[in-house]
Amino acid sequence: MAPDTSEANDSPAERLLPLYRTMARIRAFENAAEEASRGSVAAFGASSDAASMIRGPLHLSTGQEAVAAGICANLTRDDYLTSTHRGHGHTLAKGANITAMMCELFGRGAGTNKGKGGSMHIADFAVGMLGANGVVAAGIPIAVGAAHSAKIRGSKAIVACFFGDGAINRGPFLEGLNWAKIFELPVLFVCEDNRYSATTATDAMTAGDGAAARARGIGIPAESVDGNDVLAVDAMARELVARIRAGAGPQLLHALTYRVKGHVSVDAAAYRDPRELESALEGDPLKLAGLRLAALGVAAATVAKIDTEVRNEIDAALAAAHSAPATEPDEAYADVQDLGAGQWR
Amino acid sequence: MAPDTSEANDSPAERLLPLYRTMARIRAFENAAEEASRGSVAAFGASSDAASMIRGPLHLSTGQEAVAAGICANLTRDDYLTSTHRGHGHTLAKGANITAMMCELFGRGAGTNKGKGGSMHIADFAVGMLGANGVVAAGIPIAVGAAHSAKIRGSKAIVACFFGDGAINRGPFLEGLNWAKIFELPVLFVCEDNRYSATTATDAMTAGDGAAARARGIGIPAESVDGNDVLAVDAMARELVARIRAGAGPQLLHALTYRVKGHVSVDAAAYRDPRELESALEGDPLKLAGLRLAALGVAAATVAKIDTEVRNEIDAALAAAHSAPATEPDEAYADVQDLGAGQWR
Amino acid sequence: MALMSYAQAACSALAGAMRADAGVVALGEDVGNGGVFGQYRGLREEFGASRVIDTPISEATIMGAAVGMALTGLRPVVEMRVVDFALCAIDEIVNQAAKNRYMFGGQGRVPLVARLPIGIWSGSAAQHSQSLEAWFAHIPGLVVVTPATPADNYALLAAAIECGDPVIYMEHKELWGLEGEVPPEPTAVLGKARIARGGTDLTLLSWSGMLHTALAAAEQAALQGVSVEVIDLRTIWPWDRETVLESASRTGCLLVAHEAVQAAGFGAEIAATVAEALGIPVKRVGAARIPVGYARTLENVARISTQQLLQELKEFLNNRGRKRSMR
Amino acid sequence: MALMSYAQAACSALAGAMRADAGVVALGEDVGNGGVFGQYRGLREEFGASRVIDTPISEATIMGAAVGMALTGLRPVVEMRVVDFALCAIDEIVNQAAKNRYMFGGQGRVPLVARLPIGIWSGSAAQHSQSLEAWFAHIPGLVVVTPATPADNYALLAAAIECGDPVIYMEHKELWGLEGEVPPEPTAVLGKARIARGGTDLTLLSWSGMLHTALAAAEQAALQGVSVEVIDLRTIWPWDRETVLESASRTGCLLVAHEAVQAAGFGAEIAATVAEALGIPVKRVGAARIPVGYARTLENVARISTQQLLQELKEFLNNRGRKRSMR
Ligand SMILES: Cc1ncc(C[n+]2csc(CCOP(=O)(O)OP(=O)(O)O)c2C)c(N)n1
Ligand SMILES: Cc1ncc(C[n+]2csc(CCOP(=O)(O)OP(=O)(O)O)c2C)c(N)n1
Ligand SMILES: [Mg+2]
Ligand SMILES: [Mg+2]
Repeated sequence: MAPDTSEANDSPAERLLPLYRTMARIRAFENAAEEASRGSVAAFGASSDAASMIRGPLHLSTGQEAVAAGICANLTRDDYLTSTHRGHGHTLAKGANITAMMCELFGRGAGTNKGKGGSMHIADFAVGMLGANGVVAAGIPIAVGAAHSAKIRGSKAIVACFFGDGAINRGPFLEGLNWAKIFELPVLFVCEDNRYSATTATDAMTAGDGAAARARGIGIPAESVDGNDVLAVDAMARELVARIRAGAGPQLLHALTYRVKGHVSVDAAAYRDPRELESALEGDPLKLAGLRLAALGVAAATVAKIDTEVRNEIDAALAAAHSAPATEPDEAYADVQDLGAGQWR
Repeated sequence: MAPDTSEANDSPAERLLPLYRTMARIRAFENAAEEASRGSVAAFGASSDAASMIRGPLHLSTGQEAVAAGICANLTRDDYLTSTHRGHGHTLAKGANITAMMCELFGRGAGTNKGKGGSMHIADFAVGMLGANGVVAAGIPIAVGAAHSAKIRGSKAIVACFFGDGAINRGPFLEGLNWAKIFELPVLFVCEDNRYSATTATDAMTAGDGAAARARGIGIPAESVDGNDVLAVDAMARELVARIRAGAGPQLLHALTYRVKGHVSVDAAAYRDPRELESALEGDPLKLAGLRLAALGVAAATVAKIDTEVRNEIDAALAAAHSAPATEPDEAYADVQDLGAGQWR
Repeated sequence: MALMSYAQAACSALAGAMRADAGVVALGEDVGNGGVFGQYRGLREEFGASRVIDTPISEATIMGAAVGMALTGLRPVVEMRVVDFALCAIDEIVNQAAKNRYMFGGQGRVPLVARLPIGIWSGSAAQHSQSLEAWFAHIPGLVVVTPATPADNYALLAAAIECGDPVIYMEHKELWGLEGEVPPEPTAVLGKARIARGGTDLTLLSWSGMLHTALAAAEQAALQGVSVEVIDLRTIWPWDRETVLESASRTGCLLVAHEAVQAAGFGAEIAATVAEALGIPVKRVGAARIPVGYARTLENVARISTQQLLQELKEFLNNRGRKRSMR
Repeated sequence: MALMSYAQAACSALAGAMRADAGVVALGEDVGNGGVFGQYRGLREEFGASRVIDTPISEATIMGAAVGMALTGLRPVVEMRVVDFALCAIDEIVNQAAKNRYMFGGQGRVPLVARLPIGIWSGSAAQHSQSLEAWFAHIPGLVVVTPATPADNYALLAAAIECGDPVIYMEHKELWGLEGEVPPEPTAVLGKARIARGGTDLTLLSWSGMLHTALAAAEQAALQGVSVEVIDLRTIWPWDRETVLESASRTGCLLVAHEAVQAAGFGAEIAATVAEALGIPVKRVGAARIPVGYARTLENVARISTQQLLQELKEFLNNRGRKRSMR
């Protein structure tokens, strides 16, 4: 599915419907992946289960869908995107194939990465999605390089660079922003602030006023937005992307949202107050978007139809992933390098 | 020589005289080291000369003396200091022995580091000087750790952390400042801005308004000062150190100065406009301090006496370094590690 | 004697050190909540947040700050979660921690322990599955330790904290849940290997997770009439040459097996040393020089199984003495 | 045929690549002013600041940005000045550049060349004197190259830029001024060693700066009636086993000499491989596992001199065949 191409002057309902669909697809994907990942990894007190279809740490973006949807609705297929360990939503919103993505999580040859990367490294270069990353903040320099390359090559592509609230305490955040600004590169930095870094509330680990204040300290214009309000994210992204395309250089968006699930799917997040989650769920982006659609007079049946289509889509993806063959063992030796291929020991 | 212990309510002349002496000692040390380092390293178009007494890259702080002198006048011997590759001035100002320092540069067993470190790693732990560092910005996390340690141990020591204008573009600058602030550590960050990073004018490589703006973006109070005006540096340092000792947490001082010499002693700095240097020399900190002393009515003979004492001191240090024996080759195997000592291959 | 998991054994050693010495502190991401593998469980409750220090995601500064702490009177234990993330702190480990004492002429000491777990972590793919012990063995100034059992994790972590040198302490990412008896008196010291199983036909040397594969292969070899001596190296640097050379000269041949990529792995150092010293047949079994893939099928190719190890062992034994032909 | 310095040869190769392909760019600190060793001299003047890119002191982002550039159609040549500073960019080299192609299932390629000069740089002490080629040989996905002469620096840098894999290109910190004839047609290819001097009694394998010491030792050995074959390995990974095994099986013994610390150095890999494959006597000569000190006296202890190499070589030759005793 290609990224949304609705026009800026669409009516709010026309704008919101495809955003709602993108979010619903992400939510459905995350829920299905969560289900298939029980026992995926020994951590957070959970033990691993050899029967788990999805293996290893699975970072869900449940509850954060509005950020991915709102940003990517303003990108073209040629634009680039770099992501984090929590990258399913970004990948889907950028237009990757949902079945290939599920196959990747299942370790199938038909996966986006031929089963070589799994959730933490999911990528679809064909739609400009340059990869999730297992190292916090590591996508930032890569994004900056892609933007630098676009500028050198005279391409019109811009880069959306997603990272978490925890990532702004790693060095590459400073280095990457400084670099983007001195070379006036076309990058939209998106700090997807879900308030947690693994088991730790990020606030206590972050000095000053956070991502936007830091960006301004480096000379980069920055805005903040309610990251659960998809129309707000969309509008802000539209504005910032327009500035970037007009040559104004890098911009940063701080989107405040909430990590509904644990750090990884097997993490029960026992370290946080359940009431915090409860109140956060009241601001669930899909719920908010549903209410907004109703308020805008969109028929319930229209929304229900989207929900059904999405359910069918995810069921088909799951079925395909279940029946797809596992990656061939020989693939272990492919895509490593050309020179020296064969000299494996 | 112990750090200056003059009182804050000394008269300006009483305050300035020891600062002048500190600066004069640094200048004399740098000039002597420069002289002894001809042909020290093959770089910047120069070739190396086996006869050079001082070997390898020698980074001179000539013209930047006011920063080291003004800051260290406000530290006690128990306070810590971390430095950069350009660390002679900081080391002297913190109270290290000038002869041991010169011996270090000459590769003598009597050197501060037994000849193991040379200029780039000069250190005197006995006076709290925790080391120059060959890696840009690497002193920042170490400084922060020393401050964290002081806090945990209930020590009253504070840490002065020096770094260059180029260092604020490396990740540890962000990480270290953030860390210092969230733990409210007693660190004075000093950005010694000499406008160059090796052959590159730093300005073009630095987005935004520089060190102070970045610090503020991380929630750290920051001040700027004319780094060639030693009384101004001293006054500002007194203020910031007082804040830190009072528990106000980390502070940053941006001190603007100028790198009078090339990046290393063999670098003729052909990449910069000679007129820039010429005009910078008008603001030479020693010259300014001399004028100020005269204006304050200090007798020329008083200043001349300091100059003579300093000259004698450096002559003695040079003579001692020349005649001191080279580090024993066996020292190559000492101070490496305890466990595994002897298992050298 | 208590039954403990590998993670509990580490907790217990660290708690003991913290009780004995107020200068021992732990710092790193998520240590306050017990560590994501439970390897710090209960410590904040006992020692407080000022000694069990939650940090920002700032690996370079976690390591660098630990150097500053160690220089000024503390004994930090540094949490890096997995060795793969420590790649964000390599300058601080290699240029700062390892060289500090030497380059400053012995003025300071850096008594820190950096926990950098190695190994394939099931389903975690290329960026979370590395075994880089050979890297740190190559760096003067560092001690490198790879405990394979709960008892060793207890004894060796305690010893590492006491050691006074900077120690790269490499637990295995998949052993956290392994249970075993842990005697109250430490049964391992740094730098000393352990003959984990006696044997006469061949010396099989290993460490960390691979030790368990080696023991399983030896078990099966015994059923087939081959007597394999298994050595757990325990400490990668300084490694226990005496024990290894004695065993190898007794059995007459040495096989080194490790989970790390074989090419330029630490097995090369051992095999080369033994070949130099004894001139006996040597052989290594390590991972192919490929990244670890996500799919189970790919991950399995990157692992050394018991069957594979047994197979290599047999071939080696059969060919020994007939190695002068060119391959 | 032109007489060029090692630095000029590199400049010339890079200029040629930049002329041939607009996608080739160079980035790093001080490249605009020609590089502090003159290894980029004249390039900004010819190709402009948008292709000869001065960067902030941001090693992590220099490498990371190069990965992003390489993924999106450029062929970046990355300046790191010395391998020691590249320790600030290890995540980007190891977790990002090396693994990208594999972990994303072959969707992208990372055709970049990272220049990480190795070796002792006179008087520069512990933090500027490391030889870490073994580290990168251990990492799947990387090619590792160590040119020893101007001709090779010309040919191999050009080949590295063309290669398409991420290449760790390790010039030697003290060879910049070395002059030599550089034929216009490249005389070296990646992955192929060179027999730098023929001989019959012993194979002496080396690379980078140590090659010149090896040649000098062979020269002196010849005067004493010993015929030493000297091989320049040139490429550390993939290394040319055929040439090495052929030579070693012909001479009957192999001595590997390198400037890097011997413990876990790449010599271990070669010695282990040769011992495994041929069972002939092997020996390594590498630096002691100590940091490089500043004083000349200390630095000299960390270097392998011609005399020392010659001495080791003789002892090895004399003892060969009598290696079965325990040391
Ligand atoms: C450099 C590095 N350090 C630590 C980790 C372990 N880790 C994985 S995700 C995570 C938390 C990241 O927090 P944030 O950036 O806010 O992203 P979120 O998980 O909230 O999406 C941590 C510490 C890592 N992957 N990389
Ligand atoms: C991490 C790292 N990168 C590069 C270098 C090489 N280098 C040494 S000094 C220097 C310039 C530093 O500039 P600045 O921080 O302003 O200090 P200054 O030399 O002006 O005192 C550079 C690039 C280094 N030592 N460390
Ligand atoms: Mg977060
Ligand atoms: Mg500067």
